[in-house]
Amino acid sequence: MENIISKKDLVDRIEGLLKDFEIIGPRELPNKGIFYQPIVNAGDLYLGDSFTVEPVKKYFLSPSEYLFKENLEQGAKPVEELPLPGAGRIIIGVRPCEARGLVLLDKIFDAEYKDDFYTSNRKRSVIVGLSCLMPDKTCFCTSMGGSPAENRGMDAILFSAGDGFIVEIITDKGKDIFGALGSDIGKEEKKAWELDKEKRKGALEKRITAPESLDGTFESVYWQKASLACLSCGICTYLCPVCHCFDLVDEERKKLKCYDGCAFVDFTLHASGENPRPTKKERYRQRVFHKFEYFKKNFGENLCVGCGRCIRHCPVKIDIADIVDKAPLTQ
Amino acid sequence: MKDWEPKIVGFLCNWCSYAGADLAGTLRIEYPPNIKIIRVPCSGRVNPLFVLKCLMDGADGVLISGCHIGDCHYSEGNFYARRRFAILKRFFEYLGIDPRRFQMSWVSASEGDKWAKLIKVLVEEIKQAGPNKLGGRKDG
Amino acid sequence: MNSTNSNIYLPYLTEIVDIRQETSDIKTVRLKFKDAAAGKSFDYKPGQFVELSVFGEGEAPFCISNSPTRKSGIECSIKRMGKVTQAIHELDIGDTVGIRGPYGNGFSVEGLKNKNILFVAGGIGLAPLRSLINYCLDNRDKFKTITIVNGARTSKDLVYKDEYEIWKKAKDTHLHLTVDCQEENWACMVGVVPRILEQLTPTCKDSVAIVCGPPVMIRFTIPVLLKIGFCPEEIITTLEMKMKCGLGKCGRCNIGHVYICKDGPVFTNKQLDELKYEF
Amino acid sequence: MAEDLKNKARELLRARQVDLVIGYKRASDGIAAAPCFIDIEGDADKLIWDAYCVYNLSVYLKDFRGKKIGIIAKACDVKSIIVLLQENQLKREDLFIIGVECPGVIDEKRLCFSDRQYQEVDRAIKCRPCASAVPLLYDWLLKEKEKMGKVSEDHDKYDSVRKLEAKSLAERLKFWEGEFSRCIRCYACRQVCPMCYCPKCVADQAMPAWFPKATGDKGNFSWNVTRAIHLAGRCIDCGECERACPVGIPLRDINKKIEKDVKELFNYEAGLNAERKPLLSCFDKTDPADFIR
Repeated sequence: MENIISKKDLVDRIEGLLKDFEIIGPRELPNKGIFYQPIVNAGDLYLGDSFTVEPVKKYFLSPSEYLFKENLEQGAKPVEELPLPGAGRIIIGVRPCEARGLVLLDKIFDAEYKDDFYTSNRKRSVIVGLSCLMPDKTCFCTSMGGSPAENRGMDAILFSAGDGFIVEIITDKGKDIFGALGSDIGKEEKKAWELDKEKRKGALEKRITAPESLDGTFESVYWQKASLACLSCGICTYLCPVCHCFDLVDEERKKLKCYDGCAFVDFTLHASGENPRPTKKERYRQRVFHKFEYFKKNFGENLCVGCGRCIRHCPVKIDIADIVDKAPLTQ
Repeated sequence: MKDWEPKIVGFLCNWCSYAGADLAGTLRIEYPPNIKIIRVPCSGRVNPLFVLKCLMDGADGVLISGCHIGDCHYSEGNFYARRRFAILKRFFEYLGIDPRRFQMSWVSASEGDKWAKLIKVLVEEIKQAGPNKLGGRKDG
Repeated sequence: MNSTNSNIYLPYLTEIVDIRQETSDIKTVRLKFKDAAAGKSFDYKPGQFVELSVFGEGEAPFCISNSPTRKSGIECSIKRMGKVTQAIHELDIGDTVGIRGPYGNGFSVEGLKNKNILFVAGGIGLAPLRSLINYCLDNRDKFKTITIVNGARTSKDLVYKDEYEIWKKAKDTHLHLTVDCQEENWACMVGVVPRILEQLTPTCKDSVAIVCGPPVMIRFTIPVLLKIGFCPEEIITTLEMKMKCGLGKCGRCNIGHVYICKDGPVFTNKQLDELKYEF
Repeated sequence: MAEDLKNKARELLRARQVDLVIGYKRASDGIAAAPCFIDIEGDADKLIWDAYCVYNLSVYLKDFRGKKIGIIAKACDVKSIIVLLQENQLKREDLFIIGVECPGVIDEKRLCFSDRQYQEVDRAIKCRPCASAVPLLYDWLLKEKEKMGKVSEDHDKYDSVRKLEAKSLAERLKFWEGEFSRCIRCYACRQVCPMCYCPKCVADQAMPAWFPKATGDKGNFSWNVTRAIHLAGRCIDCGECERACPVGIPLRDINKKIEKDVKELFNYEAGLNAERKPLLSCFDKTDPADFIR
C-alpha cells in the first residue's frame, strides 16, 4: 500500500508523534556531516541525498552498552541488572543498506544466545526508510544483492517525489504511522514510481562481482600488498552497518560491551604475548574473509551491504570492494 | 553546598616539599586536612596523566610541589617539570578546566609555614571553584 | 548455559571455597555456587570452560579442571599472566567471583569408549586434561589403558602433584613425568615432551591421543604422534585463543569460519587440517 | 611534471638505492589520491602528484625500519620526518626524500561533507598560512611547473584558537565536552599521526588503565587530552588527525593551542631542525614560572 504525502504532511505527522515517541533521524551538523540524532523539532530533520556518517547500527549495538552494575562494597548485591529499554521509538531516514544490515545482525544477536539488549532495541524500534535518489560514488549495494529502493527490514519507506514523498507501507507498525496520511497513490503515479525505482537501481556507478569463494587466496601475497596502506584504526569497523565485534570491559563498577575492531593491533593479543594475527596482513585479511567468506559459510550471505562508508571515511582511501573484486581467485 | 569539603591530591617531591610538609607537622602548624599527599622522588617524576586521572576520578584540585629551582636533589628534575606543567596549565584552562584546580609550588624542606599558608589558600580557592564535575560525575 | 537469567552476559555468583597453590604462579581455586539451584543445573562436560569474572577487574576464560563426576564444585587452575589473573591470585577464600558458562564443546567422551587413551600435557595444559583423566578413572571400565605423559619446564612447574600417586595406582594407568632439563633429585625422565613420546612410542592401535599445552609443544608433538601411527582424527587438541564473550559473537577467537569458543575449543587434528587457516 | 617523479623513482629502484618508494597513486574513485608502495620499477608509473595528495606518508616509515626507503614528501611531511629524526626514530641515511614544492592541498574533508558535486573546493585550512612551500630537507626536489594559486599569507593561523580563548571558561568546557562526546574512540587520530609510534599506547594499557575504554564523558575527554599532551612540541600541524576524524572534532584547534603556547612560552617550533633537542627533553634557565607559587 502506497500513499503520496507532502513534505508538510510528513513534518506535521512527526511533530505530532514527538509527543509519545522518541524520534531519531539524520541531522546536518554544519561542516561535520550528517549524523543520526534524537529529533527535538521536526524542522531539523535532514532527508536530502547525503548519507549519515555513522550507521543506524549505533542504536542497536551501542558503542558502549551498559550491561550491569557491580557493587564492590561488602554486603551489597555484587551484580545489579538494569531494566531493558522498552519505550517505543521511531528511526526515520534509514537507508536500505542499513536496514538490511540490521537483518544480517539479527542472525548473530537474535539467534543462539539471544542478546537481550539488541533484541529489546529491535522490538521497540519502528524503521522508516528513505530510498536513495543519488547514490554516492562509493556505494555498491547492487553488487551485494541490495538496491537503493529495497525495503528489507523496514516498516515503511519514503521515496522523494517532487517536493513531497511517496511512502510505501510494509508492516503494521508502518501503517500506524503513515496509514491515514496523505492520499492513496493513483495508477499513473504508481507506474511513474515503479519507473523511478528502476532508475534509482541503475544509478549506481560502482559495480563489483562478489567472489564465490576467497578460500584459494588465503596464502597469497595479495593480502600483504592490499593491507600495506592500512593504518589499523577503527573507522571501517565502527562505521560499518554490519560489523559487530565487541569487547567486554569492567570499568568504574560497570560491565560494558564496547565496540572493538579486528584492525586494532591487540584485538587478538593473548596475555602470554602471542598473537595469531600479528601484522596488518592477517588483520586486514581477517576483515575481508569474515565479510566475504566466513559469514557466508555460516549464514549464507555476505556480511557486507555495500554502503561504501568504509571506503568514504577510510583516512587512506582503502577500497574493500576494489580489493575483493581484484582478489586473485584463479591462483 | 556549604558543608562540602574539597578533596585535593598533592604530589610532593620527597626531598623538599614532603620534608617541608613534615616540618609543618612537627611544628604543630594547623592547616586544613583536605590534601592527600602522594610522595614522588621528584616533581619531574609527575606525569601529566597523573594530574588528568586525578581530576577525572574525583579530585577537586591537584597540587604539584617540588624543590626550588636549583635545589633539586637530581639537579634538573624541577626544570623539566616547570616546562611540562607550564604547557599543561594553559592547556587545561583552554579546555575549560578551572585553573585553580591544578596548581604548582616550590616548597623547600625548611618552609613548614609556607606549606601551611599555601594549603590554606589553596583550599579556599578550590572551595570557591566548587565541586569538580569533570568526567560526567553527577555527585559533587 | 545460564538459562535462568536471560541476560547472556550476566554471570552466576560463586564463592571461593578452597585455594591450592600448585606452583609459584599457578593457583587452583574451587568455586561453590551461591545459589544452590543454579549450581545443580550447571552440568558440564570435561574440556568445557567458563568465563570467570573478577568484579571491578575483568573477565577471562578458564577450563574447568575437575571432573563433573566429582561434584566438588567448579575448579579452575589459573596462571598469573595479566590483569584478571593477577586479581584472582590476590583473592582469598570467601570472596565472590562470577562465572559464565559452561562454554565450548568439551571432549566427546563417547568417541573414547573402550579405547586406549594417551594424555599428552605440557605445563598448565594438564588442567583441561585432568578433568577428563579423573572422569575416565571414575568410569574406569569404559576405557582401556590410560597413559599420561606430563611435562613441564622444571619440577616446580608440575601441577596437581598430589594426584600423581592416585593416577599411578589406578588400573592400567601409566604416568610418565618429564622436565625439560636435568635437576638434582629428579628421578623421572628428562627431555621435552615430543622427545619423550618418541622414546615411549605408546601403542597407536585403536587408541586416541589428547594433547594440550603451549602452542610450540602442540606443533612439535603432532608430527611425532603421526609418525607413531596415530591418524589425524585420533589426535585431539584443545586450542587456546583470546576469548571475551564465549558465545561466538565477539569475533576474536575465530579460525576461519569456526568460532573456537562455540565450535571448539576441542578439535581433532583432522578438523584442524581442514581449517588450514592460521592458528 | 609527474613524469620526472616517475623517472626518479625508477632510477632509485633500478640502482637499488632504495628498497621501496612510498608515494601517491590515484584512488579507486578516480579523483582522490591514495598512498602507494612501489618496490618494482614497473609500478612506478602509478605515481601521481597533485593537490589531492593530502596524506602525510611519513606515518608509514615506522613499518619499514632498517630498509632503504624513498619517500615523496611535501614541506609539512618533511617537518614530521625532522621531528622523527630528532627523536631518533629514523636513520637519515636510510631515507631518500623526494621533495615536492607544494602549492597547498585540497580541503578533502570539506570535499567529503560538502555537497557532492565536487565544485571547486578551496585549499585546506592548514595550507593557507603555510609559508614553507619548499621542504626544509630533501635529496631531490620535484620542480612544480605551474604555480597553483598561492593563498594569502596574512591568514592568522591561530585565529580559531584565539576565538576560543576569548570565550568564558564555562563556554569552553561546554564546547569541548560537546565535541568530545561525539568521539567514537576509533583512534584514527592516533593511527594517522606520524608522531604516534608507541608500541603500546597509553589508551591500550590495562595495568594501569589510565582511563576508561568506554565512550563515556570520562573516557572521551581523557583520551583527547592525553593525545594532545603527548604532541606538545612535536606536532607540526599536518592536519591529518582532523581530516581523518569521522565525526569532525576540531583536533587542530587543540594542537594549535599547544603549538601557540609552546611558541610563546619557550620560543620553540616543531620540525625545523633535526639536530635540536626535543622540547620536553631539555629546559632553559629563563623558562617562565609565573604560575608557580
